[in-house]
Amino acid sequence: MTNSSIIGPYGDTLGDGQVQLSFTLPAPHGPKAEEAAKQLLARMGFKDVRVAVSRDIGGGFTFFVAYGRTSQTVNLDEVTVDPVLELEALGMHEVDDLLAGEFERPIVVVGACIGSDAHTVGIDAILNMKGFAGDYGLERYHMFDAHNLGAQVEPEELIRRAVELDASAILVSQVVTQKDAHIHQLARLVELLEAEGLRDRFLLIAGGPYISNALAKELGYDAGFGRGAKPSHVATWIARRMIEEERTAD
Amino acid sequence: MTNSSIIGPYGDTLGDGQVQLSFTLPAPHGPKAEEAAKQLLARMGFKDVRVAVSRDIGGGFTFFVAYGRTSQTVNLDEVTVDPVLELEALGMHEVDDLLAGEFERPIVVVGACIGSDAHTVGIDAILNMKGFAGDYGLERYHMFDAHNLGAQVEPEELIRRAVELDASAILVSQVVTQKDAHIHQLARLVELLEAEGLRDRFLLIAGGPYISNALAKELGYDAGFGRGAKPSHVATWIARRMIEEERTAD
Amino acid sequence: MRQAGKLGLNQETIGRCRTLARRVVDVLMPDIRARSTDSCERAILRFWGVEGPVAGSDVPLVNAVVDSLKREGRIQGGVAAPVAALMAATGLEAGEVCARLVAGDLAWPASEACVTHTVLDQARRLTEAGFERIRAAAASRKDLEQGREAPLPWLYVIVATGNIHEDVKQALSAAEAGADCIAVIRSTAQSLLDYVPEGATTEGFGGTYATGENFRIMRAALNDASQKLGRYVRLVNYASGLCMPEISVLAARHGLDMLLNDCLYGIIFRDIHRMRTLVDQFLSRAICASAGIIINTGEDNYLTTADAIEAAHTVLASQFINESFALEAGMPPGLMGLGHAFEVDPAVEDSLLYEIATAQLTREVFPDSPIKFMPPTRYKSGDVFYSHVLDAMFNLTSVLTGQHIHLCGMPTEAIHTPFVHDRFIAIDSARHIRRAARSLGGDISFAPDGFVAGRARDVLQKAEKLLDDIAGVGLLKALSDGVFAETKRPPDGGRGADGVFLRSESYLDPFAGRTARYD
Amino acid sequence: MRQAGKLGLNQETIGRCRTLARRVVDVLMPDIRARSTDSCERAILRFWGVEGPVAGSDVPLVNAVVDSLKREGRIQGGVAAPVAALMAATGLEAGEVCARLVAGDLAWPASEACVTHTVLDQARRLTEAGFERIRAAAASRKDLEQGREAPLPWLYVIVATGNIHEDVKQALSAAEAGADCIAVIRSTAQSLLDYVPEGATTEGFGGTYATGENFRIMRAALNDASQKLGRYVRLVNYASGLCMPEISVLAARHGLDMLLNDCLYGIIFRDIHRMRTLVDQFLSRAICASAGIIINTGEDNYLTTADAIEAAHTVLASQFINESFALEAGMPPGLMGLGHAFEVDPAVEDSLLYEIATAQLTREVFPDSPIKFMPPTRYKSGDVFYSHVLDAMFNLTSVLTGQHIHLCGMPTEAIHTPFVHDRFIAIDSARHIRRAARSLGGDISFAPDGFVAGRARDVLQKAEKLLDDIAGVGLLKALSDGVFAETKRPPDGGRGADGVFLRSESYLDPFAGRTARYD
Ligand code: B12
Ligand code: B12
Ligand SMILES: Cc1ncc(COP(=O)(O)O)c(C=O)c1O
Ligand SMILES: Cc1ncc(COP(=O)(O)O)c(C=O)c1O
Repeated sequence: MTNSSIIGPYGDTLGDGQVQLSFTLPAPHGPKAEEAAKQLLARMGFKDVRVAVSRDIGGGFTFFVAYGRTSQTVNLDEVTVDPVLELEALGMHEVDDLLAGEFERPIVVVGACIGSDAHTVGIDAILNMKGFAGDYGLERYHMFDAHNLGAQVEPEELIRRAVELDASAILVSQVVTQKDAHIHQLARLVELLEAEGLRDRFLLIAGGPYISNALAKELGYDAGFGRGAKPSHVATWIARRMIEEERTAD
Repeated sequence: MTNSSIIGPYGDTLGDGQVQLSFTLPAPHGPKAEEAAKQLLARMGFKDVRVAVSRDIGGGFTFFVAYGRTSQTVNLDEVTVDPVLELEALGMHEVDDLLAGEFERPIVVVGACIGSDAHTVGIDAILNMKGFAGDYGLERYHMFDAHNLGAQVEPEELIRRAVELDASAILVSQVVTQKDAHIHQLARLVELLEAEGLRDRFLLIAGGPYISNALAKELGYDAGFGRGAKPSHVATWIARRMIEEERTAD
Repeated sequence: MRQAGKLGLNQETIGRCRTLARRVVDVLMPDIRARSTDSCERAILRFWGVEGPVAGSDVPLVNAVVDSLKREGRIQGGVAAPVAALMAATGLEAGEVCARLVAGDLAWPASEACVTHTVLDQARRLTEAGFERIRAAAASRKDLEQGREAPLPWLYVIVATGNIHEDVKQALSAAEAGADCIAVIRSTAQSLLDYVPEGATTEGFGGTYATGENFRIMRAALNDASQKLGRYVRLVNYASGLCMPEISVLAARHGLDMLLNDCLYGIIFRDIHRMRTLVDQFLSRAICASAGIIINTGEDNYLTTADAIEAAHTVLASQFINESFALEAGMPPGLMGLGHAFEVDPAVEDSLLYEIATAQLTREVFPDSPIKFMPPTRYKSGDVFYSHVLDAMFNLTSVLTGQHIHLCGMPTEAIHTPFVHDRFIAIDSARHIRRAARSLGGDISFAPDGFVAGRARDVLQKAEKLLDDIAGVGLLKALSDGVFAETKRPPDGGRGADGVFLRSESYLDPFAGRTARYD
Repeated sequence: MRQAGKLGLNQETIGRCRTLARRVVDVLMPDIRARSTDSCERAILRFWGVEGPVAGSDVPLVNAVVDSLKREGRIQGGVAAPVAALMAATGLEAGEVCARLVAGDLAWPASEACVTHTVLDQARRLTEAGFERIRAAAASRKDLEQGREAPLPWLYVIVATGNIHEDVKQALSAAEAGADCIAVIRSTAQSLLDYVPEGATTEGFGGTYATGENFRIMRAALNDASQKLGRYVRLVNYASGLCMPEISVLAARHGLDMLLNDCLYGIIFRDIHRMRTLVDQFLSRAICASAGIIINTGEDNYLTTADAIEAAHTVLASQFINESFALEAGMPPGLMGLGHAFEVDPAVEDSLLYEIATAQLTREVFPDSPIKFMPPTRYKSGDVFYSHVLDAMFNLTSVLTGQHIHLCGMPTEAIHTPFVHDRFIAIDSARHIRRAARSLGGDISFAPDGFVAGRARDVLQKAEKLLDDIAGVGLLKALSDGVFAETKRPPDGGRGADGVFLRSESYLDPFAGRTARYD
């Protein structure tokens, strides 16, 4: 490595590319499985492969812990960060002031865990008074009127309530990702909104530990917030976007 | 996967290719480092990359735990196991009988940890009475006359003793592998033996947790034994090889 | 499992808690006994041997039959009497009667035809046969366990691939690795389905559907494993949600050993109608009691939303209530896997002492119950190394305090449902610590005025106070005030409300006289 | 660090062990005092300020000077007198005198010229100045620590990249992550070098060379870190092998806080000549004592080859001997980091109780010493998850029993010298457990006739017996019988034998009268 912005994994010497891996092969424990693991690691592109252990985990499976060197690198200077992540969060009062300067009534937002998902802690963290990690939730903002519908709300029901409350933004949480459950359920909401011609009426925001802005956009949302998201961050994003839209509408 | 002998990593569904990784990047903790980690994982060929955590480990480094899917597979039917590993170990008495049938005197073997290495437990496990994991060491065999020179023996000294004792086999242990210490020291012994024209006089065997038969052969040894090697296994190999050589010599 | 008290607990306080919990339950029992639910009715049919879907559809036959009776407006009389009457009249099997009813080949008999001695006899015989089937399944489980008893604490792991066939592979790996109990986690939202799906299923999310066939497949696999390993491996599922009694029947029939089953969980966590859950839990537990199925209560879940230090007493109070409801349904303490959890924020100084205190407290307050101890979940991190150590502290606490059912925490708890090696890593660690600390609990005592003993006393006192409050206002009011899990459930509403009904005077209860409070 | 006894140990047995250990040491002291070694002589020169290599070479000046005197056949008189004489005669600095001696620009003075009052005065002044430098370094360490005291147990990690510049990066990461002590592990076989390499080094195997310059570089980095973090970070190296006294001098000068230093380790593990080690350790400890450097003894190593259950008493016996030798060199108990380890085979039932017993025993037998507790190494596996849990049990034992210097075990112990995140993972876990179990030790007691107390008594009794045996036959005979680490060291032979010599009558000991047994 000549340029210090070009980086790769670091074990104990710059440029050593050391990576730890673990995985299971559906093969009975023994020298053959171990050899297979080594070949597999080589095919994944690792050099100086060391299988630190292979363990018989029963059921005809073998578990491996291995180390290898990768020669892959990234140029930090060329890495661009998602704009949502780069957005600097304002404080609660600042957001309120910003919105109060532009709107007469509080912004109505409706949130829920949709479909089969019952993990409300995340959406509660964003919407409820108490908030998350010392950062107050949207309910506490003067300029938000937040409605949290809770767990396992059907998309139809969520849309019905959003229309009824004349909401500006819909916030949905999806935590379970197994077999892409989140993708299915998030996509379904967009389809329904589009089918009813309501998609443009709302800012549509997704959140959850494995939601990224990129994924959310791909699915037709306006934004996505992931692991560790803070209410003030979400509030800032909504405020900025609402004001922007208000102004372009003018 | 159509053929069940073609296997890849298994998380919870056949063919899912799930692998756990962890590594450190020399980049300060933050969204940029996390994005760099994702890109790096993608370059390593992983799909559906999930960075489960990124942690600030101080000193300007960030540690990642990540999951991804590999599409690499191996065909178990095509995996061949190292012949040394496949060799079936005989019991102590069988080895003794085998050797007694062919040779009049016990086979003299000399062992040591060479160079800077002071990890004697491995070579002791192979040579000393007590042995390893219930498998007796070569000292206990009637048909071996085993000399264990211990730790940090200079290669010159080892060769001198091997000649003096008229040994048939030299066994060397190398445990420390950092900065390829083992490679340097193992190579040096071969060079010295060759320089003195003595290489063909001995069976030359290397051992240690990161020694494989393949590596040992590459370095000019006759065989290599790795992690978990048992004395009876080594004894069987030596016996078979001695007899083979004896017979071809005839 | 009984240990000499190490906390110097006041036995009178414990006694008062029991009395208060009984008062809470006693007040509700008349309302519960006066009612039945759709699922109870379907459970009766299942108990009598009705199974499978309506021909050519996915709808379970029992649902179709009960719905048909509801359409007739006659559900208040219960399904037992008319079906028994038809059987007596036609000489057909229960299943066949139901199939014909649904197909329209048979009509519901007149009300009068349902209150004859013949009908009563028929019902009695069917119920007896149902008990016989359950007892047979229980006996064969006992036989298999004989000489293959697992050590304590039982190591319990979940499989959750969504596909019963993958689940089997993972279960076998786990059993070989040392798991003593395998729980097949259900697909998200199965608890909100008002029917039990049919057949072998491969399409769940975050879990696999609980179906009779899936139960059978997994039990067969574990029977083989138990034999092969010389260690009896228990099978666990969920009698929770809208079909508690039905799942209990299916589980009893297929030789399951444990069921997650709580008197309040559905209300608090799934917004199920309160009376629906209370009536359902009663029948489901009566069935579990006769099948020797251990129930696992869900108080651990409180601490995934409420703070484990602040709310520890709510767990204990709820355990007393769960205990009392279970006794009411005829369940002996030996079948009550009362749940609690290791969920104190590890950022708190002395978090381990808090955990030891409540674990030891639970152990001492319910000395005859197979306590179920749940691992940390909410403070797990994506850093699998960190999470694995948190589980190690849990493992140690469990062994130290003599827990019985030990749910192994997963290093990947904060990431995904377990991969096959996550489970192995977890079991490996639990076994390691079970072996390493085997006699530690017996070797140490806690300072009488120390942290652990003081904390335990404090939690017990607070629980008594809470039970006193609940007994004062009544459980239903307490639930609408949000005493548990910081969740408020208003008096009306909730899912499955339309599936609860008052029994009419002619209601035939085939279990009448078969359940009595356990004392 | 003093705790009330929890094991009910017999204080008289402990007292007898001390008496026996003192007897073992007393017998050897006349032989030790009658001798010096090449390294002691070089250490004197270093103490007087001689440093650096011979111009245009890698050879340390002090080696060249001592070798020159040996070639003259005058080493028995010691290097102090002739060098002081030349200084007095020429008015040059010690370093300059040495450089010229080696260059051949100065000749060794006649023996008579070495026993004058001027020479004695010169030597006294040089020694005084040497102590001054050491005291200044110690004082500035104390200043830096003031208000930045690290919590107990101190978390101690190794860095071992082989390259001092990489080591610095890793050390800074570790310090930020919470390490309280950073040990720079030495390259394999440095202990067998009969000189201390010079300069900053980047080419070690499994460790980095201990050199004055490397010490300086790392101490400077840690000083910055201590300031930045508000927590004093200690620096550790090794005064072990063939250059114990010299490294002690370098360490004292460069403000190191701890040194691995053992009275027997070199003999047992490096096959170093017995008298060489015994003489060297004495001077090295005298220097450490005046510099306030904590030593770490190496009994933990015994258990990497001998069985931790069978051989626990050998560790304790050896600690008494190390203690006695250290007292002899003027070292207070507060500087004695007596070593022990967590090495019981985890396959053994109740392995954790064995560990707790010996850890608590060590703590109680040496209440005023900063006990150094070493993590599991030999039963580590390539399965980093398994190994990480083994370390968690170690971490818990350490906190529970009030250890002082806590060497963090690495999940990758069985694989490689630590990667930067291995160290992080280890520190993270140790901090987690230190916080979680903070008050556990104070809250529990052990059953007087239980496993832990019984095991501790047993080990103590066996140690007394062993000390009695050693006192009977003498330490040197005992070593050749292989009492420690199952390693036999024959009476003669061993490395560095030609570097020990009897002091002649005219030997000038610049430290004479400056060391006295600590009582
Ligand atoms: C608490 C919990 C529960 C509780 C939920 C209680 C409740 N009222 O929410 C209970 C016990 C009921 C539960 C049950 C189940 N759970 Co659960 N549960 C968890 C647990 C321990 C913590 C989740 C949590 O509260 N995190 C804290 C919050 C604050 O974080 P968060 O959700 O990521 O939210 C943040 C961001 O993502 C973001 N965010 C989230 N949503 C939104 C929405 C918007 C609009 C925005 C802007 C931002 C945003 O902001 C939040 C603050 O930063 C996790 C494991 C873990 N430690 O992560 C498993 C976990 C999430 N559960 C899991 C599963 C599978 C289940 C079950 C399906 C298991 C079963 N089959 O029975 C059930 C059923 C639940 C269902 N139907 O959905 C899995 C999911 C696996 C996967 N990746 O698919 C996990 C990861 C555990 C595991 N490893 O198996 N669970
Ligand atoms: C015990 C031990 C020590 C003891 C050694 C005591 C002794 N008399 O041997 C002591 C405490 C002295 C020690 C010191 C050091 N050690 Co050390 N030590 C270990 C430890 C804990 C166990 C090694 C062991 O005994 N294994 C058991 C034996 C039976 O296994 P084995 O060696 O693999 O042998 C088997 C096979 O490999 C094979 N085999 C081995 N040799 C041979 C030879 C032949 C001919 C054949 C056929 C087969 C064979 O058969 C054996 C039986 O199956 C390991 C960590 C670990 N848990 O693995 C670290 C470890 C090996 N040590 C290490 C290091 C760096 C050191 C030091 C250099 C540290 C330092 N700078 O101070 C020092 C210096 C030692 C030196 N100069 O070599 C590193 C090596 C890192 C690397 N991969 O490069 C390890 C991995 C620890 C670590 N993670 O940092 N160590
Ligand atoms: C009693 C009980 N029932 C059910 C569940 C599972 O939730 P679900 O309602 O999604 O089946 C739990 C959670 O662990 C539980 O404790
Ligand atoms: C006292 C002591 N010295 C030295 C060492 C290190 O060995 P080496 O002799 O290779 O420096 C150790 C090992 O941990 C030790 O305990």
